[in-house]
Amino acid sequence: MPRIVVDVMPKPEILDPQGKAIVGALPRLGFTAFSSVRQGKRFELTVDGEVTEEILAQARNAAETLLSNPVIEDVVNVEVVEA
Amino acid sequence: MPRIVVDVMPKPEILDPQGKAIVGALPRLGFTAFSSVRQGKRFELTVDGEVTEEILAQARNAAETLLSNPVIEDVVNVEVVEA
Amino acid sequence: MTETSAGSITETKKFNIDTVENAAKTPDTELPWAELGLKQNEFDEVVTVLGRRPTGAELAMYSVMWSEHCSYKSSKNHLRQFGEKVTDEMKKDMLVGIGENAGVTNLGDGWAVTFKIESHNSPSFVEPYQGAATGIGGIVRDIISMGARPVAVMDPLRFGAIDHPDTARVMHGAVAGIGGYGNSLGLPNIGGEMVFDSVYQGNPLVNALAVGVMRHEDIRLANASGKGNKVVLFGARTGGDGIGGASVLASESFDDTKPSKRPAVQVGDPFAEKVLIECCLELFKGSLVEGIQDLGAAGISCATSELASNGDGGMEVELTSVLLRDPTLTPGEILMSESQERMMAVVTPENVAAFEAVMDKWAVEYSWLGEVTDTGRLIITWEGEVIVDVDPRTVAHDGPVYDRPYARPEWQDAVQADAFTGSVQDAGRPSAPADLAAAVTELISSPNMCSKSWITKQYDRYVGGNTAMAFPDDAGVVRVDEETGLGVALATDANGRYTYLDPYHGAQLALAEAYRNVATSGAVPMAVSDCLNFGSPEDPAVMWQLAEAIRGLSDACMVLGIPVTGGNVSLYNQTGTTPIHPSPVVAVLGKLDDVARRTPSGWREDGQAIYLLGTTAAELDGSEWSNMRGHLGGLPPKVDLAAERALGEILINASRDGMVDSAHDLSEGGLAAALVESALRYGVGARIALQDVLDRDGVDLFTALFSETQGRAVVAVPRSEEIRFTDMCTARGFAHTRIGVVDAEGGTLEINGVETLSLEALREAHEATLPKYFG
Amino acid sequence: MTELPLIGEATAAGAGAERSLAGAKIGVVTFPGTLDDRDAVRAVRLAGATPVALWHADTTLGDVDAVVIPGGFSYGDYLRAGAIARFAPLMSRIIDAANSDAKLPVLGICNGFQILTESHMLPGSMIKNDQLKFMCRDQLLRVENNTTSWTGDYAAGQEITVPLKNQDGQYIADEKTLDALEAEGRVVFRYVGFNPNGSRRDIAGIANAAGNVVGLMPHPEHAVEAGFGPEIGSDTEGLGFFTSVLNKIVGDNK
Ligand SMILES: Nc1ncnc2c1ncn2[C@@H]1O[C@H](COP(=O)(O)OP(=O)(O)O)[C@@H](O)[C@H]1O
Ligand SMILES: [Mg+2]
Repeated sequence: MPRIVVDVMPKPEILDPQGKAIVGALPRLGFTAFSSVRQGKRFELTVDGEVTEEILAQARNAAETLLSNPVIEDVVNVEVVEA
Repeated sequence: MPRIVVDVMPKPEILDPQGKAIVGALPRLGFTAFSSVRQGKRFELTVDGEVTEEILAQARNAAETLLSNPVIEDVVNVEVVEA
Repeated sequence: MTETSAGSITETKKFNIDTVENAAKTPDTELPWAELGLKQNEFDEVVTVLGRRPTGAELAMYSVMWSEHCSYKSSKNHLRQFGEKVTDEMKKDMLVGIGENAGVTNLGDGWAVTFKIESHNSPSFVEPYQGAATGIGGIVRDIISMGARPVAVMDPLRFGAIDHPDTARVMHGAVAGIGGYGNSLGLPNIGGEMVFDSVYQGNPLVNALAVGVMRHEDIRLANASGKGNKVVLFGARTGGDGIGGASVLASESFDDTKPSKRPAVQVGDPFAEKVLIECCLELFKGSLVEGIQDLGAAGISCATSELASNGDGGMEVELTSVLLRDPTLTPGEILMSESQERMMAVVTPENVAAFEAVMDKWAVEYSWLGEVTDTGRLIITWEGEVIVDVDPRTVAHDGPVYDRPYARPEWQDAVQADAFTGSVQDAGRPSAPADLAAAVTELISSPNMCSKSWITKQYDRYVGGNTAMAFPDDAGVVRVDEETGLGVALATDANGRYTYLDPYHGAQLALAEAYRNVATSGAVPMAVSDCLNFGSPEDPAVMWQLAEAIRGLSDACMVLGIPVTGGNVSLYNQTGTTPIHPSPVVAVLGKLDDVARRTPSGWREDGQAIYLLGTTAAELDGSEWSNMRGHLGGLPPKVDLAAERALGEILINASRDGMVDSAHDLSEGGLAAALVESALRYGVGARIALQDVLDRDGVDLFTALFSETQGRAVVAVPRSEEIRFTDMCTARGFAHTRIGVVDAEGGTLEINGVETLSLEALREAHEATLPKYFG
Repeated sequence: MTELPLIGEATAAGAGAERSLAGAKIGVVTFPGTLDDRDAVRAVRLAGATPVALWHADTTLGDVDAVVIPGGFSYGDYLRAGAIARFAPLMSRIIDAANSDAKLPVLGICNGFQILTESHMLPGSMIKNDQLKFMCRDQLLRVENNTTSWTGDYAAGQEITVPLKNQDGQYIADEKTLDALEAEGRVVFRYVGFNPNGSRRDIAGIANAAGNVVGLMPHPEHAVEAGFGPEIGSDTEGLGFFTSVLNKIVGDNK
């Protein structure tokens, strides 16, 4: 079944405490290559049947209204993935 | 600066309480096209300079050890994104 | 130095730096003072004070520090009364009074307690979770900066109508935010308030209180003394938080690139704050800081100018040393930023290494900004060039003060003349037993009187192991000393409807209730903190409400003999031209020599005698009953502070001498609410007969149950103590009536003249309301 | 006069404690973000043992006879509860000592339990409570196994009330693991009457095969002192965890 992936990230100017905690932990484990980390969310919406334009529009709309908080987050990606 | 994106999703057989709550809320907002939703995490790791094979290997390694818990989660994607 | 973020920010930035030298040479440069919120007269004052035009950075500092929020320019003239109407007796236990980050009260045995209440109203409307979370974060930093270990928080809340579509958003977010932040700090939540009223629809009130304890020798003040001592900024990095409007600092814009976006809201990092708490306590323990100040509103502007002006009067700071989260910040923006989880301290050169060791242990980032001087000037440089050169007092203390016009609004008379009794809404007042039973059930399931456990179960009440009482008792009680059982009790109260009907007495009623709540727990009231939530001070009617409330509160504090030790004013709480009800939230702190003696609010022992203390008048105006019927008019219940004091003494003595096993004061919802709450507390009912009360006070059963006459409480007295207890009341001339007995068997609340109420049904009704609306 | 102890600063055993018991040293670990370490220290002290503060960055365990990993939000719980704490230097020592022949008793409470699962010392994992909210309540538990290092003072099947407070408390594991846990008697505590977070098979706590490592979501250290514990039932029913391990230590040393 096809899925629509929605990626949501904290806005760049907004503090991301989670990313901050991770970037602090990485070097302690020997992962020294990364200068910053930000943690966002990935949603996978399953569609029964074909992904029409209308359904994709629904997904975009849901991404902006329910799946993200526009005050602090950006929807960075909405795309269809075949299973 | 280039970033490495790491996507982590709850294992398919694991109940996802957040996804469940979302799939319950969607139809109330008129989004009726989706039969299930799962919520995972998206990490963006920033690299100062070029993403070498070694750095990508570090990212894969970090994804498996720190960024995900293999008991409940799968790393579904590790890829380089140019800014 | 610990680098938790490797972001390289060392690259020299190319701003059009507006130096003091440049300002002197270019007196006619246009400055965006109006966009920054200054009035013409205020800007002129800045120019007079400096003897030249301000630099961009100076303008940033003055504009934030002279804002209503930081300068109290509209309320200062009235707030003075809190400092003036105090007796020596009231000052006896006050170790630190108004003017510092929070007041400090002596508890004896070398212990001291500090507490303060603050608002985070408008951020909590924009983004409820983060707004409420950072509200907790901010008030906790005030407590740390006094040298105390924070030990508990409270959260008085006021939201719009319970059934309005937007209320759920605010409710879910704010409660989760308070819990998310407070729980992560390991601070038990020991109380608060929840009121729904459509006047708060566009302007919810999210107030937060924190309390901390310390040994006397650990008290720290916000001052920078000792020439040559080092100034350090530590905690989170500085980002563009809270400076939305500051991008108008055109004179500072980038040469080459545009500044990145500034955050619309601040995001809290409770983990960073928890680490900051432990790290500060370790600094205090090692006596490693001379002075310390939290960073809240007005950020570095506030911290540097307050530290400097409270100390030897001088400081020099290099602003490029500030660690940044966003490298595009201009100097003015850095000065104004309200990024959370930061502190500033003054450290002697000898202690620098030890200070750094504590920072490294807790992996807290820090940077040395400069040092204390004796020049009386606050000098801030950017790569060595002077961009600020001011007398810090002019920034921190000598802001504008306004005597804003105020006047009793014309509508006040009409509102006060519109009594509930006999009004349209009063039609069909219940009197039959079945109707009275239904009325009681309706009352205790109404939005304001229903159980708040939907909220409180999202808060950790156990962490720390010192919580002796919390929800749903009248006051929160925390143990301070494990060996002696010494502890403190706290309650916060406000009644916007009473205050709307009569601001002077309404504010006094808030104090009286908080005082009564604390005494009911068995604690001796000692100190007051207040958060004055009002509309726009530029509206003479609102200004009158504010002036009257402050006058009422300060007068009442004199009579009750407890001083105001600190607080906060939140103005402009209105939607369009419609202000919220005036809402002075009053917190009272009391002391218990041994928290084992605290009095809970519920019945437990079968056969104990139940007494009603105080007399009942027909006072339904502004009551929950009239509110349920959609009426607001008339005059609030009478204030009798002497009676409150007498009642308090009875409750405190009774607790100390073991004469009562439970006590619950009467407030919103009157006797009906108090009886149901006393029964539901432990699921133990009672048989009640009110005939003696009706005969003595000349009221009917409905009035006896629903009137909100003040100065009353219900207590349960063990049989063996009855004579001693009634003798005490008689000796003090305080009205007391035996109204029934505790019934641990029946599972019901029986009130003569009211159809029997099953506790199960009452609980169901009481607890169903919030889940019904909020899931 | 008592000084306000810093987090993790352990005070010596109460004066009334028996000498042999007070000789037992129980370590209490503090990570950045740990919250209930002072409570755990108090519980150890009230049980009669000597609490020893352990710091996450320490590289030795000293001579402690048992270790408690208390609750809180280590590293803010930002990535996953316990995910970052598990990599602390001290955790490697704890893992080694627990798996050594000496079988050091280790108790993980709430965040401590999450750290134990993230470290794979205990199977399964915790996800968000099914109602997605932080929940604080007095919780009834059944002690299913009283043969572990931490439950010897309870009767098998005994029901106790201790506070529960968490956001990520839903215990999950695959069916095979759950069946194995049941078969081996390693389900140590089960929720009774009400499952507060949706945990599989009402599991509140589990043990490793040897029974020296125990983890649970509810908080026994908040039920050790009259007047400060749960309101329903007795308020000191958590003290048994700490007296159990003490008796075990003293018994082993005889
Ligand atoms: N309503 C009030 N009642 C008494 N004191 C007040 C009130 N409002 C403000 N204060 C006092 O004025 C001082 C400055 O207040 P504020 O700016 O809120 O402190 P901070 O800068 O620590 O946030 C504090 O000592 C505070 O306690
Ligand atoms: Mg302050």
